[in-house]
Amino acid sequence: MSTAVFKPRPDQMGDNNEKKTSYLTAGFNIRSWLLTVDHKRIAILYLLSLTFFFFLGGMFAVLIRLELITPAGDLMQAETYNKMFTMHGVVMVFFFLIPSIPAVFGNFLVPLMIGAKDLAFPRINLLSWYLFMFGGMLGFAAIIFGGVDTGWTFYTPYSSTYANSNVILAALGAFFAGFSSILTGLNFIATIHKMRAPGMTWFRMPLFIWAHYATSIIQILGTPVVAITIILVALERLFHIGIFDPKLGGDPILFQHLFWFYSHPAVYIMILPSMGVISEVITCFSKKKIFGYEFIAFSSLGIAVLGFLVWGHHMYTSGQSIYVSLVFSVLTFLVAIPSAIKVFNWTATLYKGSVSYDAPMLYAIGFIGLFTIGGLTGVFLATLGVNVHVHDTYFIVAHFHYIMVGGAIMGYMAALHFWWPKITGRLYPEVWARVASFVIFFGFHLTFFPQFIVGYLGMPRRYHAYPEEFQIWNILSSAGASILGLGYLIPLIYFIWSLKYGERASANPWNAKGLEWEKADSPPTQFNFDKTPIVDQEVYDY
Amino acid sequence: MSTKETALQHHFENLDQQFEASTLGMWAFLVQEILFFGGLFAGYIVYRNWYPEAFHLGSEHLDVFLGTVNTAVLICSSLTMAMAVHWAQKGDKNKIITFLVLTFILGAVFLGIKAVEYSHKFHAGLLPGDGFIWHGEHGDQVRIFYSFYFVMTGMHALHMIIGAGILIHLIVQAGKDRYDANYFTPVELFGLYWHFVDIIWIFLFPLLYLLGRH
Amino acid sequence: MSQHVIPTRVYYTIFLALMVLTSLTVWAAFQDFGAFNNVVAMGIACTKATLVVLYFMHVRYSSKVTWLFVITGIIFLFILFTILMGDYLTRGWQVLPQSW
Amino acid sequence: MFKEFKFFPEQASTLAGEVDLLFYFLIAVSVFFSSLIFFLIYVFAVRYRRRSEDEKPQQIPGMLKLELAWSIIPLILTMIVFVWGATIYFDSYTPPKDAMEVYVVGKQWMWHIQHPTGQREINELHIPVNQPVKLTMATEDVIHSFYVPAFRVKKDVVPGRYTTMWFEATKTGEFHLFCAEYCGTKHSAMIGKVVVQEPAAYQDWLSGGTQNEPLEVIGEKKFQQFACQTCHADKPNSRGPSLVGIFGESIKLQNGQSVVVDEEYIRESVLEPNSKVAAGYKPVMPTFKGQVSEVSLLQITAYIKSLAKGGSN
Ligand code: HEA
Ligand code: HEA
Ligand code: CUA
Ligand SMILES: [Cu+2]
Repeated sequence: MSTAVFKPRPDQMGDNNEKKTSYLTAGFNIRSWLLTVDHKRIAILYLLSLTFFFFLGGMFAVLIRLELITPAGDLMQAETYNKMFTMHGVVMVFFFLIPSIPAVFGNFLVPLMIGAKDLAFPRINLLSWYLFMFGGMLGFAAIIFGGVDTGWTFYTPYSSTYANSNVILAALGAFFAGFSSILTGLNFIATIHKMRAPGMTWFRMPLFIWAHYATSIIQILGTPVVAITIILVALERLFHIGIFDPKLGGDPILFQHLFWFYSHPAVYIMILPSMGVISEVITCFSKKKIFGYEFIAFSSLGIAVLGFLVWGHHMYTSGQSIYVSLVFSVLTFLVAIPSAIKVFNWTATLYKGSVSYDAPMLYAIGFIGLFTIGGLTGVFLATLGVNVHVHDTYFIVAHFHYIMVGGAIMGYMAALHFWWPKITGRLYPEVWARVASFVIFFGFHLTFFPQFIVGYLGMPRRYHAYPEEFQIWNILSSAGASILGLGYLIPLIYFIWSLKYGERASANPWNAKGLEWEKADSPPTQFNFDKTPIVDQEVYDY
Repeated sequence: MSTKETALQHHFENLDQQFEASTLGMWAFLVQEILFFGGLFAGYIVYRNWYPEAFHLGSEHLDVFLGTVNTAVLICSSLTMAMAVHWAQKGDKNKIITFLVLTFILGAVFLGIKAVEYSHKFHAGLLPGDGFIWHGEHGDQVRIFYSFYFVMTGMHALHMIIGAGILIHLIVQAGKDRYDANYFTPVELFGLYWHFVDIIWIFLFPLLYLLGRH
Repeated sequence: MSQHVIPTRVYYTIFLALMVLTSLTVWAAFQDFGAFNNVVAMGIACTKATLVVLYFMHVRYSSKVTWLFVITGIIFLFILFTILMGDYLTRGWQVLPQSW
Repeated sequence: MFKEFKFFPEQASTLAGEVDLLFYFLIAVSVFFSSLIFFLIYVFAVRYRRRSEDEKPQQIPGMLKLELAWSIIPLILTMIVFVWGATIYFDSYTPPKDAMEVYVVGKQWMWHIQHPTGQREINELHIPVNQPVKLTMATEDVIHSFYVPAFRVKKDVVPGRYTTMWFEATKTGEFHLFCAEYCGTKHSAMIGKVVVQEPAAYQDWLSGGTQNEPLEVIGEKKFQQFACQTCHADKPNSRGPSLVGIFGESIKLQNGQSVVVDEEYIRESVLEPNSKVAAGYKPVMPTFKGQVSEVSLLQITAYIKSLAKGGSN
C-alpha cells in the first residue's frame, strides 16, 4: 500500500478550508442524508431505523408478557398471541439484532479504526441500507395487513401450506434484510483486506475489526442459503411445488436443515460483534493491553467456522437421524470452547488493571456475566439427553434471551455509550447512564431467570394459555419485563437530551487507544482523517 | 481529465488498491452466489437420492439436444467474455465492444432457446403447481423434479437476464471511452460474474438433462 | 493496472477443451457405467468448472486471497452437502425395536 | 400458591431420574464456572479500581499455559457431558422388546390415540405403571410434538412418515401431555393428560370402553373396505403378494434390493405403491393417497402385523 498523502479533490472540500467540517455538518438537507455515501451517515440512518424496530419488537414483547400474566388466554385471541411472538421474533432477529452492531458501529468504525476514508464500496453500502429499509417495509406491511403467525422459524409445512397469514410478505422482508446483510459483510471483507492504513498489520487490528471480519464471513456464507430457502417457501405457497410438502412427497425436515444452516451461524452474527465491542471497552476502562490478543482474534474465526457445523442441535427431536444428532452434539460442545476462551481472557485483562466504572464498562461487565449464563445453558441444550426434555420449552426462551438480550444487546448498549461522544460529539449524563444500566440488569434477571425454572418444569414455548401451576414464575417474569422496558426508555431519553444539551466531547474523552480516538475528531470530519494515518504502535498500547 | 483520474474514487489511495478491493469484493459476492445455488443443489441431491426413478423419468422429458446446444452457446459466450476482458487489459476499445456485443448476442440466444424449452414444458403441463399433469408413475415425485428444474434454471436465467442488462451498460460505457488499459475494472468484474453463471450451467446440464439417459 | 495478461491462445485452448468435455459428457450419458454414471458426469462437470475458474476467471494467476475465497466457498458448500446427506443416509438406521 | 413454588418437575418415568442427574451435574459445572468468573471480576474490579487518572498499570500480553488450561479443562468437561448425554439419548431411542404398543395420530389440534385392544381416546393416554410403552406416531397435517414433561420425553410427529418414542412410567397419577411444536392457532390447546394406572385398574379401564374391537379387527375391516384382499389374497397367482407372515421379514424387491417390512414400509406401499415393488409382481397397485387417513393406515398396519403372528385370513 502506498503512503500517499490524501488530498481532497476540490469539489469535495468544505467551503472553508481552515475550519474543518464534521460529517454531521457537511450538509443539512434531506438529500444529503438519503443519498449520502458517507459510511458515518449511513451508520446514523441505520441507528435511527434500528431504534424504531427495536421498540416495535419490544412493544410485541410487552403484549406477550401481559398476556402471560394469567394462565388463561384472556387478553387476546390465540391467533393474535401467535402473531405477537412471531412478529416479536422476526422483528427482533431480522430487523434489529442481525444488523444491529455491524450496520451501526461496524459501518461507522471499521474505516475509522483501520485508517481508511470510507468502506470499499460506499454506494453498495447505501444500497444495503435501502435494501434493509425495503425489507423492513415489507415486514412492516406484513404486520399492518394482519400479521404473521408461523413463529420466526417459519417451519414447513405449517408456513408453506397451512398458515393463512402474511407469510410471503414477512418472508420477503427477511429475504431483503438478508441481502442487505450480505452486502454489508462483503463491504467489510473487502475493506479490511485492502484498505488498512500503512502499518496497520493484521495483528495490529483492534479486536472489534477481527470480530467484524468473522461476522462478515458468516454473513456471506450463511445468508444466501436461507435466502433461497425463503424463496422456495414462497413458491411452495404460491404454486404448490412440493419440495416442502409431505403430501406431495416433500420433506418438511429439509426446510429445518436449510433454515438452521443459516440461522444457527446467524446467532453468531448477533454475538460476535458484541464480543468485539467488549474487547474494546474492557481494555479502555482497565487501561490494559488485552490478555491473549491472538487467542481472542482466532477464537472469533473459530466460532465463525465451527458455527457452520452444528445447526442440527435445533433438531434433536425432529426426527432427523440420531447419528447426525450425535455429530451435531459433539461439534456444538466444540464451538463452546472459543467462547470460553474469550470470557476467560476478558476476565484476565482486568487483572492488575486500572479499572474504572463508566457506563460502557458497566454494560461490558454485565455482558460477560449474562453471556456466561446464557452460554452455559447453551451447553445444557447441546447435551442430547437433556435437550429432549427442554427443547421447545421456556428453558430455550430463557437461554436465548440471556444471550441475545443479556449478551448482544448489552454489547450494543456498551457500544452506544462508548462511541456516543465520537458519533455525536456530545457527552451523555453519566449518572443517568449508570442508573439505567442497573435498572436494565436487574429487570433483565427478573424477566428471564424464572423462565429457566418454568421451562425445566415443562412449560412449552409459544403457548397462549398454560396450566396454573406455572403462573407464579410467569408473574415474576412479566414484572421483570416492565422494569426492563423502563430501563430501555431511560437511555432513549438521555441520549436524545444530550444531542442538544450534552457537554461537548473532546476527540478522546476516555483516553482510549485506537485511530478513531487518537487521529480523528469528535465527531469525525467528512473524510475521517486529514491525512492517511500511519500506524507505528502496537494495538491497545495503554 | 484522463480516465485514470476520474475513475479513482476519493476513498482509495490509487487505482491498484481500488482494483484489488473491487475484485476481492466481487469474489466475495461469488462465494455468496455459490451458497445461494448451493441451497438448491443440496435439496436436489436429497430428492434425487430419495426418488431416483422419478428423477430419471422427469429428466427423460427434457430436450437433450436443446440442452447441449445451450451449453455450447454458453461456453462460447464465456470465451467471448474472456476475450473482452483480454482486450480491455490491452486497452483496445473496438475489440472490447465487439466482444461484449458478441457475448450479449450469445446470452440472448441462450435465453431464447431456454424460452422455447419453457414453453414446451408449459404446454405439456409440466409446470409444477396445481395444473401439473403427468401421465405415468410417481407423479408427485416427478413434480418435485420439475420444481427443481424450474427453480434452478429459472434462477440461472434470472442471473443471465441481469447479466445482459449489465452488458448493455458496459457496451455503452465502452463506447464512451470509459475503459482503457489502466482502468477496466467493471469489465473484469463482470467477466467473473458471467463465467460464474456459466459454471452453474455446467453443473445444471448433466444434473437435469443427462441423468435419465442410459 | 498490474495484472497478468493471458495470451489469447490459452483462452482458445481452454475453450476447445470445454467443448470436447461437453461432447464427452453427452456421449457418456448414453453409455451405462453402472454405479459410475454419476461419478463420470460429475467428474467431467467439475473438470470443466475448474478450467473456467483457473483460466477464464484468472484464478491461476491471482493472489492467495482469491484462492482462499474460492476454496472457502467450495468447502462450506461441501459441509452443507455432507452433513445434510449424513442425515438422510443414516435415518434408516434408527435403532428399530425388535419387538416382533 | 406456595405449593406451586416448584423448582423441579415430578419424576415419573425410568428416564426422568437419569435426565435430572445429568441436569444437576450441568448445574454444578455451570455454577462453578460462573461463580469463578463473577468472583474474579468482582475481586479484580474492586482491588484494581482506578485510583488516579494517570495510573500506568503493568501490561501483561498473555500466557500460553493459562490459555491452554482454560481451553482444555472445559473441553474435557464437555466431552464427559457429551458421552453421558448421548448414552441417555440412545437409551431413550431403543425401546425394550416387551414394550406395549400404542398408536398416536396428531392433528390440528388434538391427539388421537389407539390401543392395540381397540380403545380409542382423545387427548388422553391411559397406560399401566411399570410397563414400557412404545408409541408409533403420525400426523394428518403439520408437525406436532408429543411431550410429557414428567417423563422427560418428547418427539416430533412429522407428516409423511412415522416417528416412534417409548417410556416406562414409574408412578401412577395424571401427568401433562403437551404439544411442543408450534402447529397453528390452537397449539396451546393441544394438550391432554397421561393417566398412569396400576395394571389392574388399567385392565378395568380397558374393558370399560365402548368400542372394544381390537385394532387388528378394525384393521381387517378396513382392509376389506378398501378391497385390498382382492389382490393380496393368500393364494397362488394373486396379483399382489400375500401379506401373511411377512411383517418383520426381509423381502426381495423387483430391483434386486431387499427391505425389511416394517410400519414405514407398509405405509409407503399403500401411499406410493410402485416405488418398492416386491419381486415377482407387477407395479399395478393404485395409490391410496388421499383416501386412507393416518388413523386407518395404522389400523391396517396393525392387522398386517397380526398376520405375522400366525393369524391368517
Ligand atoms: C446470540 C445468540 C446465540 C448464541 C451466541 C448462542 C450460543 C449457543 N447456543 Fe443457542 N440459541 C439461540 C441463540 C444463541 N445461542 C437461539 C435464538 C435459540 C433458539 C432458536 C429457536 O428455536 O427459536 C438457541 C437455541 C439453542 C439450541 C437448541 C435448543 C432447542 O431448541 O432444543 C442449542 C442446542 O445445542 C443451543 C446451544 C448453544 C451453545 C452451545 C452456544 C454456545 O455458543 C455458547 C458458548 C458460551 C459459553 C459456553 C459460555 C462461556 C464459557 C465459559 C464461562 C467457560 C466454561 C465453559 C464450559 C465448561 C463449557 N442454542
Ligand atoms: C434480539 C432479540 C430479542 C430481544 C431483544 C427480545 C426481547 C424480549 N423478549 Fe423475546 N424473543 C426473541 C428475540 C428477542 N426477544 C425471539 C427470537 C423469540 C422467539 C419467537 C418465536 O417463538 O418465534 C422470542 C420470544 C419471546 C417470548 C416467548 C414467547 C412464546 O414462546 O410464547 C417471550 C416471553 O416472555 C419474550 C419476551 C421478551 C422480553 C420481555 C423482551 C425484552 O427484552 C424487551 C424489552 C423492550 C421493551 C419492553 C421495549 C422498550 C420499551 C418500551 C416500548 C416502553 C414501554 C414499556 C413498558 C414500560 C413495559 N420473547
Ligand atoms: Cu400440535 Cu402444537
Ligand atoms: Cu444454534
